[in-house]
Amino acid sequence: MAVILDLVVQGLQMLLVLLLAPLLTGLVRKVKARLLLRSGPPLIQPYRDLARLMRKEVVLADNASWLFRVTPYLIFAATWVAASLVPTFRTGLLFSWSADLIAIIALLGSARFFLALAGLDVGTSFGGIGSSREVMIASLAEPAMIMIVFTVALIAGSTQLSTMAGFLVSSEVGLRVSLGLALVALIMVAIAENARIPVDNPATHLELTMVHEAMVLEYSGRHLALIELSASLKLLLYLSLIACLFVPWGLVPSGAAAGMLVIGIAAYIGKLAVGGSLLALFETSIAKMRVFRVPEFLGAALMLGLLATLLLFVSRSL
Amino acid sequence: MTGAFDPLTGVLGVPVLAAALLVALPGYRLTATLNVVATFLTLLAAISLFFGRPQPSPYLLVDDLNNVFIVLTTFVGFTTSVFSASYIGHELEIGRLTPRFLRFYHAMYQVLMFAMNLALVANNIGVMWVAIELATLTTVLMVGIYRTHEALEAAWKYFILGSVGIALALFGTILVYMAARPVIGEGLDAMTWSVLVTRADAFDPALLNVAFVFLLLGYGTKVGLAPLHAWLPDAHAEGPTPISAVLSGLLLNVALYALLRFKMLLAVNTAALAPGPLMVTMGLVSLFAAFMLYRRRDIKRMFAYSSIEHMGIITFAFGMGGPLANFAGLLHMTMHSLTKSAIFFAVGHIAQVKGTQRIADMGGLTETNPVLGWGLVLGVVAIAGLPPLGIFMSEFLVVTSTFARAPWLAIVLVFGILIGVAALFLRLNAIAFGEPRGPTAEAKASYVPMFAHLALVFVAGIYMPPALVAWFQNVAKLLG
Amino acid sequence: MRGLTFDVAHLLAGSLVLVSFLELYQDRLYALLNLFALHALVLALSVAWQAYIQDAPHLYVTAAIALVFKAIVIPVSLHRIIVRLGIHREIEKVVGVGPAMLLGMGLVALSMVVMLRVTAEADPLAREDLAFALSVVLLGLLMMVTRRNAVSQVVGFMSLENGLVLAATGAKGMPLVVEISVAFSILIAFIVIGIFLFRIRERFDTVDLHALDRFRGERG
Amino acid sequence: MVLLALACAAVLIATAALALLLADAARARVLVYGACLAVALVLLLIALLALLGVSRGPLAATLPLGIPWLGAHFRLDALAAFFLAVVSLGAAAASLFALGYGRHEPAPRRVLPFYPAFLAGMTIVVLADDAFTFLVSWEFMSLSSWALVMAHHRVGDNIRAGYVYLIMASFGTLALLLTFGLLAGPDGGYAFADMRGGHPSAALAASILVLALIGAGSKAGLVPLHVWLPLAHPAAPSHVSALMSGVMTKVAVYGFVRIVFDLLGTPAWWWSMLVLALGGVTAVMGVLYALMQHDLKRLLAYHTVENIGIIFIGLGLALAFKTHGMAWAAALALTAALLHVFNHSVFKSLLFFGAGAVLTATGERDMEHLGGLIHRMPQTAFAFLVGCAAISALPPLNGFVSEWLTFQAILLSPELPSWGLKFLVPAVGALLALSAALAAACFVKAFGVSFLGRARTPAAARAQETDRFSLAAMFSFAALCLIAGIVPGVFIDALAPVVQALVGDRMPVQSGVEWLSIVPIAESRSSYNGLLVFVFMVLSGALAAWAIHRLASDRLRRAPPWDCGYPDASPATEYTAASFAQPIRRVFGTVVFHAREHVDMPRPGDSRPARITVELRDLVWDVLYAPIADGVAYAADRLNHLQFLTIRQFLSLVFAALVLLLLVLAIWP
Repeated sequence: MAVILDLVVQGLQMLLVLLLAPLLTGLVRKVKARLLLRSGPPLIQPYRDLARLMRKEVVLADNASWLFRVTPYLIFAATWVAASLVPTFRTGLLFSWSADLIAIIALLGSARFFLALAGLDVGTSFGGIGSSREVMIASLAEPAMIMIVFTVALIAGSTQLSTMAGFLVSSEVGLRVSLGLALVALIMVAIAENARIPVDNPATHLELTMVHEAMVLEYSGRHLALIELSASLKLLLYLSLIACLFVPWGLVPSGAAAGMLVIGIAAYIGKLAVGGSLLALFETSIAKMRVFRVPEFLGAALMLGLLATLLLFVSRSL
Repeated sequence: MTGAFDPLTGVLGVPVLAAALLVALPGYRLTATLNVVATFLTLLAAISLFFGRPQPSPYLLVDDLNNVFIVLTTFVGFTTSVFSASYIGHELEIGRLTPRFLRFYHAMYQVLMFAMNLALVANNIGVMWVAIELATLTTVLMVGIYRTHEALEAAWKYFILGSVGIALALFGTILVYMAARPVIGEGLDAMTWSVLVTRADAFDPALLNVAFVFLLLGYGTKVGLAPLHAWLPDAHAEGPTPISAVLSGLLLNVALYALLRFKMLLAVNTAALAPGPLMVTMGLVSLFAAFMLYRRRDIKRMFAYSSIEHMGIITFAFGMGGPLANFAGLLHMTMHSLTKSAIFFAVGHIAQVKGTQRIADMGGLTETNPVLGWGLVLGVVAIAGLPPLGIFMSEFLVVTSTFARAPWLAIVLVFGILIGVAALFLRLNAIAFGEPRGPTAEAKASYVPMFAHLALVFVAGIYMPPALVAWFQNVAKLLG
Repeated sequence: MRGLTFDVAHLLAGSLVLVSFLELYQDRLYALLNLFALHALVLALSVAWQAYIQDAPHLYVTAAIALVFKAIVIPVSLHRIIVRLGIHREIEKVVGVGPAMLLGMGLVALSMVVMLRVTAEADPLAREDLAFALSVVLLGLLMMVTRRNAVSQVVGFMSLENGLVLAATGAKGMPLVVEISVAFSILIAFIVIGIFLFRIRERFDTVDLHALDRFRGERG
Repeated sequence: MVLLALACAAVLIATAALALLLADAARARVLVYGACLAVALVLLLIALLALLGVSRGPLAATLPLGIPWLGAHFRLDALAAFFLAVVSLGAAAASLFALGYGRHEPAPRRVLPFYPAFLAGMTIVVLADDAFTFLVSWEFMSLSSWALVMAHHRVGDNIRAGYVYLIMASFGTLALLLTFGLLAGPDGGYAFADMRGGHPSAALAASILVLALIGAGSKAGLVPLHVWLPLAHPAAPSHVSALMSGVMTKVAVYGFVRIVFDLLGTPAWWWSMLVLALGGVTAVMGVLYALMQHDLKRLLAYHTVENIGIIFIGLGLALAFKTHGMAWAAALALTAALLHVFNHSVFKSLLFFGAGAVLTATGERDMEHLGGLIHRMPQTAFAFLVGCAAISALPPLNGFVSEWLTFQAILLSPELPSWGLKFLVPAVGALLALSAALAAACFVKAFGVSFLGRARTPAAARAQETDRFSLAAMFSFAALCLIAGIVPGVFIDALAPVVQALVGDRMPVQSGVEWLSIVPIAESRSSYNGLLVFVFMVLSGALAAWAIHRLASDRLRRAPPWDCGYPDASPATEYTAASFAQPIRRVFGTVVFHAREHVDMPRPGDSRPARITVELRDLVWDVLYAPIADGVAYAADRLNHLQFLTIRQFLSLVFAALVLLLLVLAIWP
């Protein structure tokens, strides 16, 4: 019985993230538009776009290889699996132990790996620009992320997201400098990873500034739809990661009554809404930086993460 | 006595007879064959020593120490004569040697064999001294045999330095006698090994010290220890290659053997100064002949310097003393003479194929003459002390046993070895690999001697016959 | 008697050292050769004396060799060479007389120190003899080192060898002394012949060893 | 058992001798490599049996060889068995690959005899149980691989590669010689059994550890002793490169583990910091070097350096935990290191096979001349891709597992009492993460530039798929990458006896855990399940594909690439390896390599092409090796004058020596 419930919950979560992701993207766009005093597209616009793209035929470059066609599905699968393993509204998901936080990050890493390859596949110069910049960003973002994981994991004594959330929600944590540092670092990394301003501009097609968009330049139709969807999933994932690590309140502990789940879901959606709006606010209030400023930005994140960890080691020993 | 008298007469008599014959007989083929046969007979006689040793007579002695060296000497002498047969043939063709000199050459070769064997079996320090002087003079004549300016110069240099060495060694010998006389009494006994060793503990230590200093320098000149080595490279480079092989492979050993004999005396006499430090110092100094390898342009001269380096290692080992190091030293002597002579065989053929000794004019040998080239590579690998060949075992024992006792010495030693290895392979790459240079005619020669030596070295690196081990360990004890 | 024998032996040995010093000082070839002849003469005397006091007749042979071969044959032939090579001028030295002398003094002192460490029960005669012999050897070597000219180097070598013979004969009852002295005479003969050879085949215009060292392998 | 293994080695040597005789014969290739394959498989079986502890017969033997009074000792304990398994697995695959690859060998005489000898050397090293046998086989291994490096001695600067390799190898061997000298003591207890008995003092243990680090590290390629590796590994024929990179470096690791964890007692804790720091530096430096390379095989060689760094990080952690008596944590770290040893041997061999296939198909090692190979050689491309993903530590492949375990071990380090480690370990963790991310970047470059895009040269355009033997070798290892990635528990349990023997504890048994997931310490702390992740990804990907193709469209049209509207047919406009690495070079290279870019931009109207040249400097070489070389050269020049003195000057040398010695006597007490 319990197993059945767990299965249901796990399924629910997978469905939930999949459905919420485009909405979040839509929300961010809407809020940005409003902040710029435009009416902006409706919230469900992303769904429409996806549907349209799905129905369109794929226009494939002549020399695109099988890798180019497989990649969208790979990326989608990896991102979706990752997203569905992050506790969103309930800890202790059935399969949460099949991959801890490090593994989740690695999953996103493999998604990026293949996307970067796809960018090189057609052999156009823009694809090259995109992937080379992407890997440069990733080469700094990933260590920063690992450092953040260290910090939180050392506090929670685990890299298991459910355990972490469970520990962090408990009162014994208290306020810690390293947690603050980790939060700032995590936000910076999240911005970089999701190709948001100031690191990258999801809306632009101005060649010299774009990173992510340049990689997927050659994609069209359902492939493009999958990539867009995975991008929204990734954004969602990072928001819910921040939520479950730093604002874990409202997370329903495992084995709670089914009724509680509604509250949990509501709380989760609320967090997403707030997070999305904050992101929009941030994006409208800052200008995009040059590509070669990005390393400094991420280097700062890395340093913050390392600092947080070291502080932790020291405070642990005192 | 009489029953066991035969082997020694063989070892000493055959060369004398052969020399007499060779002076008389004309004709290249005949003399060369006779030379081979004579050395072979000597070898047989020497081998028979393994089975029956004669009682020590006042003049002659065979014991664990020299038994091995006698066989080694006669063996290398035999293989070298085989090599020399083909080598000299080529020299005749290109007219570097006239038949007259050839006759002289073969006779001298036998005299040299006789002298070295005599030096080894002598039970009397005076006789030993005479024998070594004789060996020196013969080699001087053979080094100069090409009559070129360089050859004569090398011979002259060898001659002068050698004579001084001989003089010093003689003084040392006299001093030993002086030290022995009060104990043993006047006369022959005071110069006889088997007696000296037993009574050496009562000798006057101060006299022994002075004696050892002179002997170290005197015979050390023959060994080629730096800074007494000057004659060695040129003598190797300018003489006929068989002589270079015999010099490096045997004569250096014989001189060192003499040195060891005297070291035994000091080892017995506790009051005398420990010869160790002196030998260790000279060994290390010679070891850095390795630096001289880098700038060599002449292939034979290069390997001559490598001989100096190895003599340094051996002297170092004996200087360190102790069962392990002494064993290693003895092993290293044997292995080095086999390997180095093999290398000189290869070098001789190479020089004949390429028509020069300049390293710059050789190259890609493993392409053009695979057998010769790989033979040289194997030889250099062996001489560089890389396993699984024999020299590695001795170097292993020396370094490990030293490092536990005197770390810094061992580290210096290791660096010396490394520098030598680096230099050797720097040159080897130029000779054996890369684009072929120079004439590439196939050498018409028998590679049997070379590969016979290398095979022995290879086997010894993996398996050593217990009898040999027993002898070496026995001697190692005596050496203290 | 004992005292007398000792004194005479001592005198002769000492005078040998003295002659070596004279050689070291002398830098004219002719004079040098004459000095060497004297050196050999003194040696012969001292050997003969040893033969007498040790009543070892075979030593007379050695003395005879020294007298005939070293004191007469060699100097004469070297004279010939010098004449033929036309090098009877001054012989340039590496170090001046003064320093050479000082060095020689130092060497004699050194050999004394070394030898007197020998415990006394080795009979004093032998000790003294050895000390002198050692200094003669060292002086001879010093001479070889400080002269450039082949002939004077040969002289140096021969006086070195005289020192050896002195030591050998001083060693009471040492066997093979004769043989050894013979062997050495052969050695010297070789050297002299060598000089002859180099002269005869017109390869070196002078016996100055610089000429021999023109190549020294691999130069150029 | 061990005798059987030795017999196999003997067979290998016999094969070498045979190959010497008939290397020119037509079938020699098949004969030699076939024999090697068979023997390697037998060895693998032996190793596995011994490792799983179900072996028959004695596990130790002594032959009357080597040092006479000592004999040659051999022993097949768990550690030896594990490394023997690694060696023989790599050997088997390489031989299989070579069955096809060897056909393109221009000089079989220079390869066939040495290849089996090389295998025999590595086999005997792991079996050896006394110092002499160990060193002999160790150097024999180096020597035979040197001969293989010199196989194509007329190509490029292979001679220099071989030279540097040999010198560094001798250097390492001499360092190990000193190590054993210390371990054995003055009376020469050369058998490992005797060494285990002795308990060296702290200072002695420290120097032993440092010497072992130098000796084994120089063979494994630890920075700064790595210089020979990227020269020598690419120079050899590709199947040998695979062995050298994938297996021989592991033998070096074996040497280090054997000496430090087995023979040496427990050194003072701070020496683990040295190992850790070196490991971290090596990992990052290695991958940065690799990113700057355009030569495919050299890039792979530099990645070996990186992975060696990762392994030594694990070993350093294990040492740190062990010295603090935290056996359970040490077990985790050591398991991680050993698992990475296995994983790296698998995917690095796979990658070198791929590089070899490309080399034979196109004759090119320079990535700038490749491109588009995925169309011409799809199977090779696929296998190579798997290898790239595995070495980039992407789940669900095997590379990720070992790095994940290492991270878990790092997360245990706050328990360490000593301060130095508290500060060092997180930094090392950051370095590890950095190297992992950079590795991914580097292999995007490697695969993307050489296999994707459009062919940059006719050679690349004409490439043909490689032969079936090579493909078999590659695909079997690709499969192994996946299996080791999704069921790591099996491998961890197999390693348990080794770890137990070395640090006295083991990781929890994994076979019991449900769903085949791995739990290093406790379920609540961390767990990973490659199988489930794999299944999930396959399912969701398939689901998406099915749903879209069913419910939406599956139409597809080929067209020229869009490329923002101005497509250019010329492959010259493709991103090159250099341009791909440029951002990272700007970020790291300016510091690490003093990277300088010189742009030569012609004036307007000038038809001359613009040029950008990048100048990199290898600081390790400049700082460490160049001075030594100069010093030796200087000394050689100075001393060389001794050759040219006059006879009189030589005489004065003798004279001086004599006087000196007499003076010594005079002042002798």
